[in-house]
Amino acid sequence: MNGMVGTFLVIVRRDLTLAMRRRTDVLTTLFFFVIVASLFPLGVGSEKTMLRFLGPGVVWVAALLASMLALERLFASDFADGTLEQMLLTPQPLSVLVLGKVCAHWLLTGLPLVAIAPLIGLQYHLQGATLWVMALALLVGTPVLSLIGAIGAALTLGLRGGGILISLLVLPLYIPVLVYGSGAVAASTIDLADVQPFIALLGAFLVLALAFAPLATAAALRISVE
Amino acid sequence: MNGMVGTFLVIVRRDLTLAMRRRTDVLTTLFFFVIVASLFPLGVGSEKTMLRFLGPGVVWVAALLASMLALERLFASDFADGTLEQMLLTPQPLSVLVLGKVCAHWLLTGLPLVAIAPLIGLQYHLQGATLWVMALALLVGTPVLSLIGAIGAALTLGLRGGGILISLLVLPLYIPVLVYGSGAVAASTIDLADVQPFIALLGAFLVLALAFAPLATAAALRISVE
Amino acid sequence: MSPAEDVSPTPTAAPARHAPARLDVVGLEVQRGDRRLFTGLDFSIESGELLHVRGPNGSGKTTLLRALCGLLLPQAGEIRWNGEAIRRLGEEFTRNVIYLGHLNGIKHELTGLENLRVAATLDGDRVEDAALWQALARIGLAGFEDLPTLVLSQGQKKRVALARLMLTSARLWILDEPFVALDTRAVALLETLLVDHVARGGLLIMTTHQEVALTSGTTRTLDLGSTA
Amino acid sequence: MSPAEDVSPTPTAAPARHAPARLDVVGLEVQRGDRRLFTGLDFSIESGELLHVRGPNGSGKTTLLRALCGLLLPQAGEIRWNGEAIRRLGEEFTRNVIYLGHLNGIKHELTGLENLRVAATLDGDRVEDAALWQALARIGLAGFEDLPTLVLSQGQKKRVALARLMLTSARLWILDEPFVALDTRAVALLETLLVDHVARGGLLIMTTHQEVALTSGTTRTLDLGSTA
Amino acid sequence: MKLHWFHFSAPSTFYGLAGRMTPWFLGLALVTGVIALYWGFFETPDRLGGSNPQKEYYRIIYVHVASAWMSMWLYVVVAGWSAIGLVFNTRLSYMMAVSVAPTGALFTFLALFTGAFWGKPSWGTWWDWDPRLTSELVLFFLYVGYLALHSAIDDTRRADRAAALLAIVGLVMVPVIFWSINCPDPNQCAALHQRSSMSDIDGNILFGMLGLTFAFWMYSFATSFMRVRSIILERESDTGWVAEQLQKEGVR
Amino acid sequence: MMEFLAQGGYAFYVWSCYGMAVVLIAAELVALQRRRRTILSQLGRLKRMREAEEQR
Ligand code: HEM
Ligand SMILES: Nc1ncnc2c1ncn2[C@@H]1O[C@H](COP(=O)(O)OP(=O)(O)OP(=O)(O)O)[C@@H](O)[C@H]1O
Ligand SMILES: Nc1ncnc2c1ncn2[C@@H]1O[C@H](COP(=O)(O)OP(=O)(O)OP(=O)(O)O)[C@@H](O)[C@H]1O
Ligand SMILES: [Mg+2]
Ligand SMILES: [Mg+2]
Repeated sequence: MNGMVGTFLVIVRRDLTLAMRRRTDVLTTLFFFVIVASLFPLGVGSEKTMLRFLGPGVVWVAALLASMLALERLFASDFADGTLEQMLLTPQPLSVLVLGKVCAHWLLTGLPLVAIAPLIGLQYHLQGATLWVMALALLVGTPVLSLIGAIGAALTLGLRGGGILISLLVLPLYIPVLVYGSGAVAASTIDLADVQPFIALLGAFLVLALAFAPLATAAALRISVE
Repeated sequence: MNGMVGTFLVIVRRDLTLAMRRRTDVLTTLFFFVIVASLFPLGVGSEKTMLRFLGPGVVWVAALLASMLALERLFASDFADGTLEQMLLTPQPLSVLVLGKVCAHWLLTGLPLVAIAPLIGLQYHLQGATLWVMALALLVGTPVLSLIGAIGAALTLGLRGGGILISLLVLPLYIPVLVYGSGAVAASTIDLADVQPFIALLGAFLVLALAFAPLATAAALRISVE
Repeated sequence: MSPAEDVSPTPTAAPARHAPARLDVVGLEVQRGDRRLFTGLDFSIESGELLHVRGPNGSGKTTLLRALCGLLLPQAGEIRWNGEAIRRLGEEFTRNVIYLGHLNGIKHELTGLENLRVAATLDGDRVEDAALWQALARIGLAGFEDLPTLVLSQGQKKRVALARLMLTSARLWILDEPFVALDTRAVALLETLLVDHVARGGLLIMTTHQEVALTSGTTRTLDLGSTA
Repeated sequence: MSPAEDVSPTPTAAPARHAPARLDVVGLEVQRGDRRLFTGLDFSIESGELLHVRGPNGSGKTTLLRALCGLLLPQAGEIRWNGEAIRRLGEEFTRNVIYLGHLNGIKHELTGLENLRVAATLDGDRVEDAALWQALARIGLAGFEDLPTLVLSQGQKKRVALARLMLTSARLWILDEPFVALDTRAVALLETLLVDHVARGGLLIMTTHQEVALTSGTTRTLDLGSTA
Repeated sequence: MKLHWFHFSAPSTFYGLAGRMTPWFLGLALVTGVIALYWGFFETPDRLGGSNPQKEYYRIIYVHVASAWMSMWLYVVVAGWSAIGLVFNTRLSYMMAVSVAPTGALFTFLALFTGAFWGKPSWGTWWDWDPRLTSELVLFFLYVGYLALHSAIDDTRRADRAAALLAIVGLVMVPVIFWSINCPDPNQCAALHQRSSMSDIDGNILFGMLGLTFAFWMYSFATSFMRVRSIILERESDTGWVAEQLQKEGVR
Repeated sequence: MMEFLAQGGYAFYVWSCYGMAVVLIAAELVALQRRRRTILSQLGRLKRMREAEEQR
């Protein structure tokens, strides 16, 4: 057991180090999120009520896309340079390694989104509590995105055009998170009391994802590395 | 001169063959476009007037993202397997090779978007002329996206996380196309006569891009390959 | 101030003899794409033996090796470690294996030292820094230990990968063309490592197009049918 | 119905003698990362000569070769083709060069035949299909011509890349470890190709860790300082 | 019994079996289809009153509902075969999964198309983000993802197993996805949107719907068998029995 | 009869649905036939190649 935790930490530290060597990776995801979210006012014009109405949906869609694009890199480089096949050959349970990688990945790509989201919200004239609800919803929701996306990333390993193929596989699976995530924010604009069940649902998703996604991902990896 | 046209055609044919070996690549871009466009109603709800207002913006943003993501694959595989450095060593002018690749790339990713866009328009309750204006705007606009994007693709060659890094470099450059492209559609909902100048501007962008983008891309490639 | 100076000429890897073990392959059939590479392949190898898998390009050497360490699921047949199917053993088996293939399995952003540390930790091997430095020094990377491996040359990268051999306590080594891209000095060093491993009662399965003559242990050869 | 059958043992590439040419390197300095690999490097090679660049791993062989064919801009010094700086010659120079590096430069989705055709066309070489089939057959890929190269093994892929040597009319061949991953038969064939090229008055610059003994033309060697 | 199963799970034997069954299924599909449509067009009123009045265009319902239902059922079938494949590592199961999927995608598209063409006259719009429609659209995406993944991988074995895993993950997620679409606001999920009000549908219409659904089902058997036969040939091309088979079929 | 075809003025909607159904089904069947024919011809070619090998 302790061994497992140890392995988990080794992987997390390793991936964080790697990311620090290339800080851009972290920033790019963040900026992508910001840019995409900022494109819409350019596309649809900047009418206040309209934007306020769009806000939650746009932010969530942007988050979906950002975390999905980042996912493409979750295993890609490990696969290309052969470190992944080495991981398959270590005496450690693969799903733990996977969990470690996903965790590191979320810390690097998901967390920053949560932090910056309120600023985006301001762009859409959301105010007060709504902003915090949005941050909270993202905090619970984005890990689910990473966990589910990992499966897609593992399946599309090393395929040409993996990036966009992942989105094809994964985006439909993201829908529940999108619906309840943006739903929560939308609800909060009307009555804060209504928000709670949305968050609860997202929480339930997170627990389930934590339980099953790593196993599925591990299986997918074994298939893909062959 | 004839030699140049010959080279151009060789490259185009080569890349089309490559794509045909993997028809999915074409479809994925297309469906990415469709899926992204379909996500928004799930996020913002399905109120008719709202959607009709959102339509042009969403379609264009989706097109931006789709063509940008596809770009990541423009040079990546050629770089990875060394065919790119071989191209640098052929007696052919590099910018012609580049133009060939971009052209093939647009035929495979841009054109399908133009074709499907009207259907998306229907989902957003756009009617009649508006749909055609949208298709036309995309027809003129998407090649510009490919040409500009190629520069970004060349610059980010072989960098981990290229995909999302490209978007950083390129999306800001896409903004004018986005503005006038969605502007054209929005205008057409009010008065068809107003559309013409938008299209004209997009056309001007296209001409400029055709003239300069390949040169810039070629230069970028020489730097990246070293 | 790397401890690279005090390099002992004697092998640094734990010189303890390996517990005896055997690997049996029965009726192995592997298919790649739609080509059956081999069917009904039987052989076995035990402690202190070297199996040299030979064959022209495309005869299936790499494929076989990947199947042997469990990366690739064979169509039919079984691979047994001490009589137990490796599928069933799972981590119990991989604990005993070290595989170095066409890919080096090192991260370009990490230094040689960090690469080695992570790899060894995951393998569950001893990882005092001294040991790491020493291993890298012996393999001839003294001075390169803390450069990101990105900037190393083809052969230097290969060396970083090979350094693991000096730390692992795995009994079964599976090496796919380990000599590729190495200069003569590195080749010589690697040969001593292999000899030593076999001498200590390890199992060694390797492919190479060079001629190998390991002075100790019994050397068996397995010839895979030509295709090209 | 491939014309692969009627393979003549004689080389199929245009057997015409090459026009004389010379490559001069003056005061070349190349820096990688922050390491100066070599400074003030001078040498020249002319028709009918083979330059064997030797050196331990990491001594800068690949780097030098890439600089020579213009892929990499040197910090200082100049490379002259028949007295003209290659920078200024541009396509005029690349027309005369064929470079095969650590990467094979073939597309996995295309068949060996298609790969060869595209490459030759871009090089501006003769491309009757017969010639292509014949080249592939000679290099020992008969029967694999129209498989996607993805499914070929390490060595088979390498062979596809090498097949270009039989079609090109380039005078300057720059080969980085061409023998890697080839089985003995392929190695022998490649050697005859190289001998033949030099004999026809071509220039050949190559690196390899194996020993090369080409029976014709003058063989010079350039030793790059050890680093490891 | 068990033996019997493994006998037929061998591609070589199944190839023949599938070949013999195909015409029967095709015939059955044709007959039931014709009967169902005749009934649906001539034994039913031209206009519907009642809870939701409809004009002649309600006759789209036969093809519409039949295809919608098949689209969903076939996805379950694909996932089922995939699961069997992953568990027992039987090549045939993967082949079946792969050969059912395209037909499923076809029906999904048909459901969307007919739905749209029904929506126009009855709702006055080609498309509405009605939950049922959206669900169908998502299902279409799931099919496309499955097919895209499978065809993006060249090594058939990896393709089979990867796609299989995806299909299963998809099947697990489908209820959640559809639920979230049907009930975007957990505070008021009691009132689900327009359920298919099968109850108040005229029996003859129901007969037509069910008849055509059955026809489509038989059709999907036939097509998947035809497809699996080609796949078997492609993959077993280098085996002896294929050679004999070719002799039998007199291939030159 | 005409009146049947007219479907009370909704002919376009009704028949384009059934039309699409027919088209799709026909297309699939044709595609399947073609796929089978191509694989068979390929196998035939392979067979002949092998026989040619055995001649020599
Ligand atoms: C593009 C997708 C779809 C569209 C545009 C669409 C549209 C329609 C329309 C306009 C009706 C007429 C009945 C009414 O107005 O209430 C209808 C009925 C019906 N649809 Fe759909 N539909 C679609 C997808 C589906 C799906 C996925 C199902 C799943 C089974 C489905 C099942 C039914 C059923 C059972 C009816 C019978 C009439 C009723 O019970 O209300 N449809 N649909
Ligand atoms: N992913 C794949 N899909 C289909 N076929 C493959 C795949 N990988 C390898 N093959 C086939 O398997 C055969 C054996 O490949 P393998 O790499 O094992 O050969 P090898 O003995 O290692 O050759 P080399 O000495 O060149 O490394 C090759 O001829 C190739 O055609
Ligand atoms: N991209 C790079 N950035 C920084 N330094 C580099 C880079 N590539 C190579 N180097 C350095 O240049 C040196 C020479 O590399 P090069 O690949 O030319 O060696 P080599 O002679 O080809 O070795 P080998 O025989 O292993 O191929 C290496 O020691 C490495 O440290
Ligand atoms: Mg190999
Ligand atoms: Mg080198």
